[in-house]
Amino acid sequence: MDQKIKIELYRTMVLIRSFEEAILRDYHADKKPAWDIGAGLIPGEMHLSAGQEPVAAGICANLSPGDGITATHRPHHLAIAHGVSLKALAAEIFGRETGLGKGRGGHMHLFDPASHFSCSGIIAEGYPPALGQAFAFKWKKTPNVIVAVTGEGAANQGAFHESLNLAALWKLPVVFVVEDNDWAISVPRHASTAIASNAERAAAYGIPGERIEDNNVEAIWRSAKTAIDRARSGEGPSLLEIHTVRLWGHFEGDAQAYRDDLDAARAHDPLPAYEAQLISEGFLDSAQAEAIKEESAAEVEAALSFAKASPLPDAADALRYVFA
Amino acid sequence: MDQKIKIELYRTMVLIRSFEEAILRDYHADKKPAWDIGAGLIPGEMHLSAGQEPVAAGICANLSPGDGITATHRPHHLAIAHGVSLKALAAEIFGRETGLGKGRGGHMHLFDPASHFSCSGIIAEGYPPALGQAFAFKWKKTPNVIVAVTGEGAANQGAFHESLNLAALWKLPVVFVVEDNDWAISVPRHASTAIASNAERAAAYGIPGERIEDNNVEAIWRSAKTAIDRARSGEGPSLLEIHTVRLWGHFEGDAQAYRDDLDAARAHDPLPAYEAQLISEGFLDSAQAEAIKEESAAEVEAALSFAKASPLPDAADALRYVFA
Amino acid sequence: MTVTEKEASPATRRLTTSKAMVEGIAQEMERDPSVFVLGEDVGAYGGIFSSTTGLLERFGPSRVMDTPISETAFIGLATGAATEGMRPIVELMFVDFFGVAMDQIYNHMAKIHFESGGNVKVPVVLMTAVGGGYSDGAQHSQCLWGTFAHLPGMKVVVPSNPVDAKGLMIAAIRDDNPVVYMFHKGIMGLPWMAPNPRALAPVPEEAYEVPIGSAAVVRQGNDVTIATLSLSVHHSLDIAEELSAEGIECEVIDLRTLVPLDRATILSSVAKTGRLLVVDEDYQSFGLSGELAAIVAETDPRLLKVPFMRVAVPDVPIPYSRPLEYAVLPTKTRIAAAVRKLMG
Amino acid sequence: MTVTEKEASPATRRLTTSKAMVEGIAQEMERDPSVFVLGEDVGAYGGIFSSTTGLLERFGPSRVMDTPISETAFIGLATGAATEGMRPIVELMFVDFFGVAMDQIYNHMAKIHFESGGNVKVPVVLMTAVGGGYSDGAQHSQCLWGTFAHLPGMKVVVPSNPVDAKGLMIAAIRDDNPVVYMFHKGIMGLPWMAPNPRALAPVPEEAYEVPIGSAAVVRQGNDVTIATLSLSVHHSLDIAEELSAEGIECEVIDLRTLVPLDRATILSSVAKTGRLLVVDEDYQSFGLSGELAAIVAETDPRLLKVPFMRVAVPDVPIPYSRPLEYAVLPTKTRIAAAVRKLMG
Ligand SMILES: Cc1ncc(C[n+]2csc(CCOP(=O)(O)OP(=O)(O)O)c2C)c(N)n1
Ligand SMILES: Cc1ncc(C[n+]2csc(CCOP(=O)(O)OP(=O)(O)O)c2C)c(N)n1
Ligand SMILES: [Mg+2]
Ligand SMILES: [Mg+2]
Repeated sequence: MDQKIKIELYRTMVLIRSFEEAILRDYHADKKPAWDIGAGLIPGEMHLSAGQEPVAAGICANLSPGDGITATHRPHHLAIAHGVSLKALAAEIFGRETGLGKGRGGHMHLFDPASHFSCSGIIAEGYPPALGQAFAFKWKKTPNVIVAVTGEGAANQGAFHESLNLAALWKLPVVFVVEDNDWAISVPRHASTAIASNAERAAAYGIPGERIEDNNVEAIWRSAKTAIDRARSGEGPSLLEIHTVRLWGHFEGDAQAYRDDLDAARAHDPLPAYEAQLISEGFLDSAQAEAIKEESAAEVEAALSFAKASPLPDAADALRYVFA
Repeated sequence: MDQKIKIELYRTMVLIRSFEEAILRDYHADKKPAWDIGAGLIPGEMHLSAGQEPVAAGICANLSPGDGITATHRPHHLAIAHGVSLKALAAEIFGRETGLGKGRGGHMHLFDPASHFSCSGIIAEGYPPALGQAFAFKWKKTPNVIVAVTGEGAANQGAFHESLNLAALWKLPVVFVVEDNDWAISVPRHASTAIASNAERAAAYGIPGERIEDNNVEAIWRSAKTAIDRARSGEGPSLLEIHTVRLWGHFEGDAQAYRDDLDAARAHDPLPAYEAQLISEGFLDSAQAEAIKEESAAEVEAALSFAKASPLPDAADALRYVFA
Repeated sequence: MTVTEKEASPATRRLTTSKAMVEGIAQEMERDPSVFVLGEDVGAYGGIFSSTTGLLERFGPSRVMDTPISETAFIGLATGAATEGMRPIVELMFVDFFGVAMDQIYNHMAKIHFESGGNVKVPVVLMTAVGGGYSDGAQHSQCLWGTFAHLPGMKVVVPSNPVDAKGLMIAAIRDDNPVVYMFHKGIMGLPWMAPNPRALAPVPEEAYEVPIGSAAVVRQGNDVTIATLSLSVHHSLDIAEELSAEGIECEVIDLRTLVPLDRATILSSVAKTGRLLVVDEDYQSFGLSGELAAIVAETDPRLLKVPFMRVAVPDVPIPYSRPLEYAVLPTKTRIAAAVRKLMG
Repeated sequence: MTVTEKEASPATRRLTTSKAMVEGIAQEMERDPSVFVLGEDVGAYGGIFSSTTGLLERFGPSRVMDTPISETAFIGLATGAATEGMRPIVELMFVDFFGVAMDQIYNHMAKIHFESGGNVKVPVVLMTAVGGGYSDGAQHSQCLWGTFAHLPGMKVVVPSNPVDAKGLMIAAIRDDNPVVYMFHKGIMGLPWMAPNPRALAPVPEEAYEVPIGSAAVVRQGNDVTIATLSLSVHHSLDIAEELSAEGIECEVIDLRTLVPLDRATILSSVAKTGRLLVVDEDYQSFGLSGELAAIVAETDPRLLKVPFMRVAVPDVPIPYSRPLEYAVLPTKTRIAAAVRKLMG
């Protein structure tokens, strides 16, 4: 893998982490002393993706203009890696009129038609619309693909099964990705899924399936490339399960009392690990790493400043956009 | 396999066919000259199971008192093989107060709590309640099992997937059976399912899966025995796909213009085939076969006479049974 | 079902409701290559209730697609294709099956436009068969339009005759919003169901729209307003004719669209008659009949000279057995009795 | 969520709504070994909205089960277990998710008793969190009780306070029918949500039932009837107090149960006040508010001295951004304005 790609992967991961840390900070900043989920500049549920950056970076580095991605309730890392405007993303999270959905959607409902990005807060239910985007690409005869992402908890939902079957049957240009972060809120994977690897479920649809261990961004990049190339060339869908890590709570405010793997998880933070790898491989030095972090932080702060300076929607417009 | 079982399998198949032929006759009898689905002594959709007798006979011969079975919109063969009262079944089909559901349910909604028999007209949605019956058996510590049946078309529905996963995870005493009759109404299996055998889907749940070819009642009996014994002994669910044949239309009134396999299907009628086998094996002679057919016909006609002689529900009771 | 259907005579151009619907779809498919049809048995079979007959032959399998029995996947597929500029028509075979795919319908198809702040359009037509009266039991006989109309983001249209069926279909396809198109099996003019004389009527050849959101006063009268839709329009008209002989003149409103609802037509009729009967084949409570009562009551309860009445399914699952089913359906007998009661 | 919750003081026995609910469940689990609980995160987590806190510790994993995210499978499992004599309590984490499992709910859980001609009983409690007001967006903020109440075969209860929460839970568990138990997140008394003073109240220690089907007049008044439920009861009571100072006396009815609905209590209040306001956090059209209008209009429209009013979500998905969300929720401001308008 050439240096350019490696640095790009690293840069994307850093940018995501910067963003999530900034949101984390601002989310909690004004909820004290009595922590109230509905209060503050950013209200509502907040599902952050720290630890899962390698998935987003590794996949999206293989996407071309016109390709799309469909995410879940935990969508920021994928949106950022896919190139969704940081400003419009932040503004949506802050509920502003300048946001991706003019503040109507919120952090689980991000739609960027320009980059064919979307997400859904309902488990596994992002998959079916992704089939339709793939169908439209096929009909338009553009060589584009859709990557549809869910968590490992979602792999037990009916929509998962129906979507894989239909995509395989119609050879739609989709890559199905399962982010296995070991947990579905408080339920560990072994208490929800009858088998150890969802990659084995690919056989149920006659499509390739692969499980990628260790949250390794380069391995993810390589496998995603194979699957995306395959979809792009008309050979149909693949299923990738990526073992990743949820560093923080399911959502903010989650005390994670149920969790016994927190120390282990923190020891597997992919960011310092990849940084160390690139440094030891000689592709990066600490100064460059610092510079990338600073650039990312600056970009993120600019986006958040933009968001905070943007107007809130006008209550008088509350009934708009129900119908086109 | 000993003679007693063979004759019993044959007898069950004959009884089912007698019943379905009698219903076929009465269903169409008074819909002429202008055929009207809602008219006649038996109105509504009518899904008959001719050709699929081996499935019902082979499975149910392995069930013990207290075991249950859950069927689909095409339920008669399973109800009969499971020992549901022919009179109460017929009376329900004729919409009578003496029917299994006092005429409220109809032929797609048959409930016989005594034999733990139930069915549902919604594709694949009979599976989830079957899990609950199995769960209750486990809780009561009775060594009973539930057999849950759907068609091959149903194997692409979300409920199929969720049910197999949950049953496997909780090791519930269920046997999942897919009756593959090649068709889901007009849609052939290859246009609906991404793989050739649903038995392969068992791997997605870490449970045994087997496909039984040729509509062979003895092969079905053997495989069902293995799966039912396994469930009974606490080892959890299995998945059986049984290749069978739909001799008649999806429902009555279906002209089957879409169908190119009708001659082939008719040539695979399992009834004469099994009769010929038993005769050639020396377990049966034509006179015995005739006697069994006559007994079955008599039993069926008695049931239908009972049904027709039974009162229709009183319109004044239309609001009953919404709540217990 | 495929019990043979007669060809419409081109001279008189009388079409059944199903043929009128199909003609509307075909004309839009001709005009706009982004229109396509998918669902269970919509191809070779032509739709269980003949809503797609002939389309496969004419447009081929790339535009008329049989699906697996995977409503969540294929209705979701329609939504996704619509967000990318296509105009899918997706069939849910019976409305009774909505429960296996409702999340895709009301949390996605219906909400994406809003959640995107208007940036994404979702022009899907979700067509579905409704209604009972032929002993199909509790899972295959429901209307459920109240359920769809209650949830924001979908238009809901319910034609009662061939002309509206074609015009509302074309309007639905051209609409940039999700439109739930609910057709009653009993008005399709199917040769294998109890015939309905008004299910065969002259239908204009050219493409035309019946505007979504406008009700039709299908019979004028000064005594009682009957607000109704779908098959019940025909029962109501029959009773109106019958009661006219007794000197009772009913005004019959065919609502045609539930979302958006044509409040003005309802209110001006009630202002004239002072008596309102809602005839609704959906369940009675928490549905259409209540909404119409609310519209009057929030405008002016004094418009009603006598108490409001409704003839609907009295909150009981649809029974299989004929005497029970006909006891709960909004039959002519029940409608006539209600009108007489309204007249005191 | 698990932001630390304070233990209830045993001396005063004031419980939050969530603790009262859990106490009800626990007492029934003690009494009846066939009662069990299943759902997502009901075990170690104790329910996302603390509806099951402590039950796992007390009753163990064979009676308190975390499930996969497979609502169709596990709600169906509850139905099947109930048909075999068990009494499951199954949680749908947010009512907004009903669409992934609605077929199991309304075509199976709700209809099997009827279809079996009364031979099979289905005593399931389906408990689910409802409501918005904390910016959780269009897929996590709905009430949707109108949707459930419209479909026959399920009882629907909606407690607004700790005492009713416990009593209705016990009544629901003991009921031989499916009961949908809808609790508003904003009345649970969660330490991580905007506090509601009435979400903490003295609750009897012993097991007791609040009868399903009876509304409560929670404030007497002669001027305006406010019929409402759930969190809106509190807003309505607050406004009633406020307007009392202006000489306007509101009668506030906490409906508590939607199916069966306590028509008598509503009607006798309206007969007294002549003015009806429905405050409903569900969508406005084709739902609860319409049904209440219908009940009055079909009894006697002249009971209403002035037009009926409703403060509900105006048929728009729940917006994320706070100013928009609070513009569509039934806020105190909107309630007060409506009462004043009713008073002319
Ligand atoms: C159909 C549905 N059921 C339940 C939920 C509530 N819920 C939100 S996130 C979540 C866990 C998801 O786990 P997983 O798919 O592994 O994704 P992760 O949160 O780990 O990224 C659940 C149960 C939901 N949003 N939708
Ligand atoms: C959820 C749902 N979708 C569609 C239908 C309509 N339908 C009834 S039977 C059937 C075909 C079923 O095929 P299969 O599962 O193979 O069973 P078979 O009829 O062959 O016995 C369909 C699509 C339904 N009843 N439920
Ligand atoms: Mg996870
Ligand atoms: Mg089949």
